[in-house]
Amino acid sequence: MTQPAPSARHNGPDKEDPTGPGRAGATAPAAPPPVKTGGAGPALGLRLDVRVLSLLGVLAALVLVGGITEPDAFLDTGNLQLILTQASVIGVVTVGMTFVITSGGIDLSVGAMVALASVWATTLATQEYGFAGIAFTAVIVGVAAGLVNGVLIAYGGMVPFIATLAMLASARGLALMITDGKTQIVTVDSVLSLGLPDSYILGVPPLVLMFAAVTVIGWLILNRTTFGRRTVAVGGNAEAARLAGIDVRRQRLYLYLLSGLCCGIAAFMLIVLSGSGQNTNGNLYELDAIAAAIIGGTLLSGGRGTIVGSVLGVLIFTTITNIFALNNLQSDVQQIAKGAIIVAAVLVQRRTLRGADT
Amino acid sequence: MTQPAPSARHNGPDKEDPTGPGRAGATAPAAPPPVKTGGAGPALGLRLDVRVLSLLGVLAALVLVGGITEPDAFLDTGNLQLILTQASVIGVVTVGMTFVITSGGIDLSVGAMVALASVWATTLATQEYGFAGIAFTAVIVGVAAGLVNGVLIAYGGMVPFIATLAMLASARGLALMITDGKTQIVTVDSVLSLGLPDSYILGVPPLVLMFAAVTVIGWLILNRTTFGRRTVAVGGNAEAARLAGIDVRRQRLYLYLLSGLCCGIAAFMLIVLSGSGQNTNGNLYELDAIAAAIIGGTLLSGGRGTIVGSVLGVLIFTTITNIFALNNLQSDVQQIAKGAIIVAAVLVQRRTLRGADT
Amino acid sequence: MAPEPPLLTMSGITKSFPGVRALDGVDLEVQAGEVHCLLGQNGAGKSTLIKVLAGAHQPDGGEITWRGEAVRLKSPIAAMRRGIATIYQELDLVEGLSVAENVFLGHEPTSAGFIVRTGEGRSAAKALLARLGHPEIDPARPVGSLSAAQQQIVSMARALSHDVRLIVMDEPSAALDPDEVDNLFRIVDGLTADGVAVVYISHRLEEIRRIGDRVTVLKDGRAVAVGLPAAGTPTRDIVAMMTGRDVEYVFPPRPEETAATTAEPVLRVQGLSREGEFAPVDLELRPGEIVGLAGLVGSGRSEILETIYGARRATTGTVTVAGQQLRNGSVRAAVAAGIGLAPEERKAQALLMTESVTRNVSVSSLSRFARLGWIDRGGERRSAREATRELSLRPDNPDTLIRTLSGGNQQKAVLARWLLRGCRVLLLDEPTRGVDVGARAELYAVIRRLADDGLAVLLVSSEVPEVLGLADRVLVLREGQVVHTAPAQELDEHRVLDLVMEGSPTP
Amino acid sequence: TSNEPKNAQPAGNSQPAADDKPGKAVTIGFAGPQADHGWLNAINVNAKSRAEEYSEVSLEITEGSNDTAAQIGQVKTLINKKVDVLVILPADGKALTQVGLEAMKAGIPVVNLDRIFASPQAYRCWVGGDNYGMGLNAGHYIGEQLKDKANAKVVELAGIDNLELTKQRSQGFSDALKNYPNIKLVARQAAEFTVESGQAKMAQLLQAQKQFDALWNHDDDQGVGALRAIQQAGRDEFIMVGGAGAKSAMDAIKADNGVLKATVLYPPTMAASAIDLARALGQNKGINGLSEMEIPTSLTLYSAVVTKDNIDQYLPTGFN
Ligand SMILES: Nc1ncnc2c1ncn2[C@@H]1O[C@H](COP(=O)(O)OP(=O)(O)OP(=O)(O)O)[C@@H](O)[C@H]1O
Ligand SMILES: Nc1ncnc2c1ncn2[C@@H]1O[C@H](COP(=O)(O)OP(=O)(O)OP(=O)(O)O)[C@@H](O)[C@H]1O
Ligand SMILES: [Mg+2]
Ligand SMILES: [Mg+2]
Repeated sequence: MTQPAPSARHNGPDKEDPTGPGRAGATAPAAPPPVKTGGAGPALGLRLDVRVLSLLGVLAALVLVGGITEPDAFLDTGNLQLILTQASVIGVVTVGMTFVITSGGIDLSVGAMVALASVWATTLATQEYGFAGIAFTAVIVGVAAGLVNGVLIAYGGMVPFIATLAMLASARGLALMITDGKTQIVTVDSVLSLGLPDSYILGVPPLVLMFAAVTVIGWLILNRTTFGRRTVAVGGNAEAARLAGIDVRRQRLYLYLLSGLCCGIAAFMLIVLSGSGQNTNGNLYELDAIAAAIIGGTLLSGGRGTIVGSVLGVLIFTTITNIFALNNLQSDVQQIAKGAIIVAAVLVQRRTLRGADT
Repeated sequence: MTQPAPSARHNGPDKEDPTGPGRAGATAPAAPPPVKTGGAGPALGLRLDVRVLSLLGVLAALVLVGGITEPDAFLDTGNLQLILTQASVIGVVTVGMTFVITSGGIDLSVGAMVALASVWATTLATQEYGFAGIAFTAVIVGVAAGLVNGVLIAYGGMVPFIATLAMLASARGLALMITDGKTQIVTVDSVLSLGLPDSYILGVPPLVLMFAAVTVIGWLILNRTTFGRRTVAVGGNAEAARLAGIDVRRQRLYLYLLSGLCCGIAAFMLIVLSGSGQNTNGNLYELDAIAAAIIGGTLLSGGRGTIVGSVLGVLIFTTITNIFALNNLQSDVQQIAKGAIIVAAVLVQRRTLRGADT
Repeated sequence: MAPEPPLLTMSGITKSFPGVRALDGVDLEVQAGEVHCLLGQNGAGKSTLIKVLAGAHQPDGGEITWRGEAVRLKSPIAAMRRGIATIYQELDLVEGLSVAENVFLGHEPTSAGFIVRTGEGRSAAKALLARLGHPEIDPARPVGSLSAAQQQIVSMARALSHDVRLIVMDEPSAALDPDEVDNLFRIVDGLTADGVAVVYISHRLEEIRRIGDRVTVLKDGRAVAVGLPAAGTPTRDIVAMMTGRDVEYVFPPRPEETAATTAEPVLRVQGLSREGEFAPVDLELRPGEIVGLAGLVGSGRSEILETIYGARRATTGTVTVAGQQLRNGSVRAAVAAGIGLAPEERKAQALLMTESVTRNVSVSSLSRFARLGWIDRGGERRSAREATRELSLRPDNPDTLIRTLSGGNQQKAVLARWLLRGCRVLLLDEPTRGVDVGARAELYAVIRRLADDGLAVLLVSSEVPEVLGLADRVLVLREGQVVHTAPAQELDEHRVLDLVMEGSPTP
Repeated sequence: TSNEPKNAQPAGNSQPAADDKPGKAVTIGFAGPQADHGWLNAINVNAKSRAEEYSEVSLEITEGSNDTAAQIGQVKTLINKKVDVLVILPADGKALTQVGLEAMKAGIPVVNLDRIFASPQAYRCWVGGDNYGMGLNAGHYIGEQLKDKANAKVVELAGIDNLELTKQRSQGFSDALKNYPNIKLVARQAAEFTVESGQAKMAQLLQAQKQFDALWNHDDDQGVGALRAIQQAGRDEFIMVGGAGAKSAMDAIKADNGVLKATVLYPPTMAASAIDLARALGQNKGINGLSEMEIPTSLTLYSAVVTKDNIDQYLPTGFN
């Protein structure tokens, strides 16, 4: 028997807000909310842990499957390095996306920005400036594209979905124009060597270290700084944030800029990883990043974001892909299974959270 | 001086739902919403007209551009038939999507459902049953996939974004499995001939007629039936709808089913158009359909939907593509321009609406 | 008294929204250390005026003088910097953030300008909450898990977290219990003693008497009276200024001989309970009878109503309407059996804000106007109009957008919804919250008339006089338990308050 | 070939297949998939530069698209524009059969490039590569290299599984390997013709297969990523055979300093040939070097295996 939603009530006096119930009504689910927030407050910390634990549980289940089906190939250092490396690029993008979603926005252009930054940074002209030239260009192009998104959304008043969709089209077009469809091979040794085992630090690939650094910094920003506080506030209740004196528009601008920055960093990492820049890079990153963030526990409607959850989400997806490949599953089966696993993971998670609640 | 945005407050219940269907916040614009609906009520009708007019204005501008740049090729019957035919398939999908978005949901799986339905309906086994077999299978497969979406979202409590993303992966995988990557040729003459000029009715291709029929029926359902009324109510304030005695979950189930139905019809139309079924069909239809609906004036956060607007949105996109093709623009330039045109169209529209508001 | 220069002068303030002239040349003058009350009907422009003062709205015209100096308040920050803090009518808290985070939102204590010092924020918030008499609120708790009253305290703590000279309070008492209101007034007294001025907005006129120094009355965006003495002006005059007419601020008479005493109960609730929310409740409602539920905020009254209605699933017990037992946890079963609910949160739980009055009224009876799903829009509009006319909803135009109506009229639309549906039992949760005096009197009359027409009404209200004045029978609730049942005539306010608070832990 | 322009040399054999004397003006409509890939870009370059060589030929190129419905629209646009001849490289051959038919019915001869239409009535002439043959040749080459090795293991990095051509290549490959019972195909993963996916999938394959003897990679573009993954894994115990014939791959074969030992051609010069054929059709001419009066209906290109031995012959055809 499904239980009707205990109509969680909004504890406020009469809302005479002329702009109406806005998006909240749209988000009220017909089904019972898995996390009730009524009752004891201090449980919040615990609840977040429960969510993280449930994600870790899903991950553990995957590791178990991997270990059983392919004990030799799955459970070794090389594969761990591989999974983490594969997770790095999309992981960095997801950290930026988590901020944007937490603020109640969305960024569909991340994949296109990665593509644009990666091809711009690998043109012959840029490569002349060596390592610094490539790294700098990738980051700057990402930031610039993010800035355009931010201005359109924060000051142009465009819906994030449409503004970043337009950026998706334009950035991919520009990337294609720059490369003419050709793969731009990197010839700068210092960049190339960063992706090779020689430069692993204590067995950890530099790309993984970069991912870790972005994660830690992202976590600190979201949880320990005014910027993070404001991001949550804007996503939770933009009007309240405005009345509290937060410059909501500027905050939004910064957030899309941050997402662009992450894409720039990810583009550089992808250049290192693949030794090249190509306009098809970052294909469908937008869906992957959003999915990882949501699975991780960030609310698509804004107001709650978790970097740890997002990173776990990315790791879950990467591990799934890894296990599929190790087991030599073909594309069709992989896709069908992926859909089924997503559904199963979410439903299991819902159950866990509900269980933890009582 | 720009006035700070009275950004939509959420005063809905269930803010804390971690998996609730709420992507809505994602769309809360930084600046005032394009249509302010505060103020006098009777103006509502007028304002909707203003929106439609502004879309017609954009379309007229495009026609002007097309007519000037390629007077011979653009302004002839063949081209008009072409534009409308091109708009038909994605148009039908967009009508279904409009319902889903109006209810505060989203359906990322439309393209994949079109692919799945189109390949299932064109297997050798199905083709043996001729026209009816193909048409029936396409529709049934679409409905079945929509049903799965609906159950997962309405009764499984999954976030629409994630549930339909999982369906996207699975349906594409299944389509690939069915075809083994091969394109399935249609050999049923009655189906093939429907796409040929011989069967045009008074110069109107049958596919365009089907599109028109779906549009009209969709408009009637949204604006004249209890089903449409409930869709808007669920999207506007799901909790209020529930407390008013609407079975919100069943409504959601029906809505995803409807979207699947539209995808099934679109799949059949695509089979007629291309004389084949292919697992790559419907690629990125989800983005196109959502973009057309939003440009048309349907609120991504739910509670307001317009079929006329959606159809105009589809026509705008199709006309842009047509003009690009007639002018021999290459992919790169075309994509860049498409992004720019979307931004320009939205900003112009916002200005028009704001002007009309005072 | 030597005429000190006023702390604040607002003169000739105008402000228009599309289609509405919310402020039409309003003057306001506030002295340091006074409690200045702002009165007016719903939609008179009170909130708009104070939003202008808070920097949240930019006025179209007029001047603001602050401590003798003409100022422009371009943003909420600009107002806060000058020492103007505001507690908004719509709680302006971010539910996902903790109490401390909300209190210091926008001016967090930081290291290096951007790293939040969480510990410092928490202890400072704790101190503020203690000063407000609520040391029990944990600064680390997410605000979304607090009760409405507690959230109000947090808003207050936020206002006090600034160095203030003027605090604006927009209907702070709407969500508070009588003893909470007493506490609020103690805080206000403390503030004014320190020379801080308070602008106080409320629809409860008795509160104005208790703490107000001077009164400004707004009507239709104009100040119709400025700086009247709060003590000396008769209530009748104030109400007349607000409404432009004489309103009998009294409860409609109870019928001499109610059918209630004789008729079969239409609603029978037996042993209904919800774990953690309320203990088993027994309750009978007869046609024509109004039963009141009195209790403190958080005593579980709304939960009882929503459980009867099927919006929450009961742990034990049954609900029977006219002899027919309802399916547990099904709103549709309740509606089908003839129960209607006017929920506590009108906007979040009842209204479709983007829709017209007609559509809001007809939403529960759609199938009545539909054949095979096809809506007879003419019939729908006519019937909706009939229902709203019966309740004299204004404006009398069924196409008006619901969001443009005043609170009282929105409430009438919700009642009209159930009137149209033709229900037998009406559950009313705080029907007059945020509703002005004039509309309140009308609502009372409407509710009584519905009962006289044979409806059974179950009424929840935090205002004890309202329960006593309107209900025939009163159930007193404490911590989820019915502790007393009596005819309304046998109770008075003190007795109810004693019952309600007896044995409850001192706040 | 006196009046052949000296500029804009396309890669490969620059010998026009058709009579090169200017004839009556011809407008050729060209519709191809989206050129977001090295090989497809080479197709466009070949078509364009060959058309530029003829003063009387003007080329109408529509924007490329990978979406069937969109590409149908583009071809219809060209039909509406009443071009003289159409060259169509469909994203999917079978799906565009209908428009091919429509064009032929409208009296516009169609040169079907590479991905073949379902009905011969839909084109006047087909020129294209041989995907099955490509897999077959790759398989035979690998088979010959490994035929003396017991229990040899082979790994396949396929292209986009969604495309029929991928299946054909895989089929040819496995058919060829059937001739060598000592060789076993131990793993196959599909990438997406992109460097990024080539790197990712190859890294997984290397992790899954700790030792193998040969790798066939369907596409040299994704091969850039595959080689990167091989480099990163520090593996070199196997030989690698590429596909399509990119310049970078040929350079590597010539240098012979890595695992890449051969690539199987799928020459983009076919686009230039298609332009020649279209021009000839538009001018009602035959083609040089054949005794036929008419243009043949079908021309299948040979998928040569390029190795260090014959690299100098093919190097000019390598595309970027
Ligand atoms: N942001 C806005 N956009 C459009 N109209 C508005 C806006 N804010 C207020 N109004 C309108 O301005 C008028 C004054 O509203 P205001 O909220 O100031 O009234 P109030 O006196 O506070 O009423 P209440 O007692 O119900 O709180 C109303 O007609 C209201 O609908
Ligand atoms: N959506 C919710 N989220 C968190 N806590 C809630 C929610 N709804 C109710 N509560 C808690 O449940 C308890 C009961 O509150 P509720 O307001 O329903 O009681 P009540 O007696 O109806 O009081 P009121 O006079 O405010 O209606 C309160 O402590 C409140 O904090
Ligand atoms: Mg107000
Ligand atoms: Mg209550």
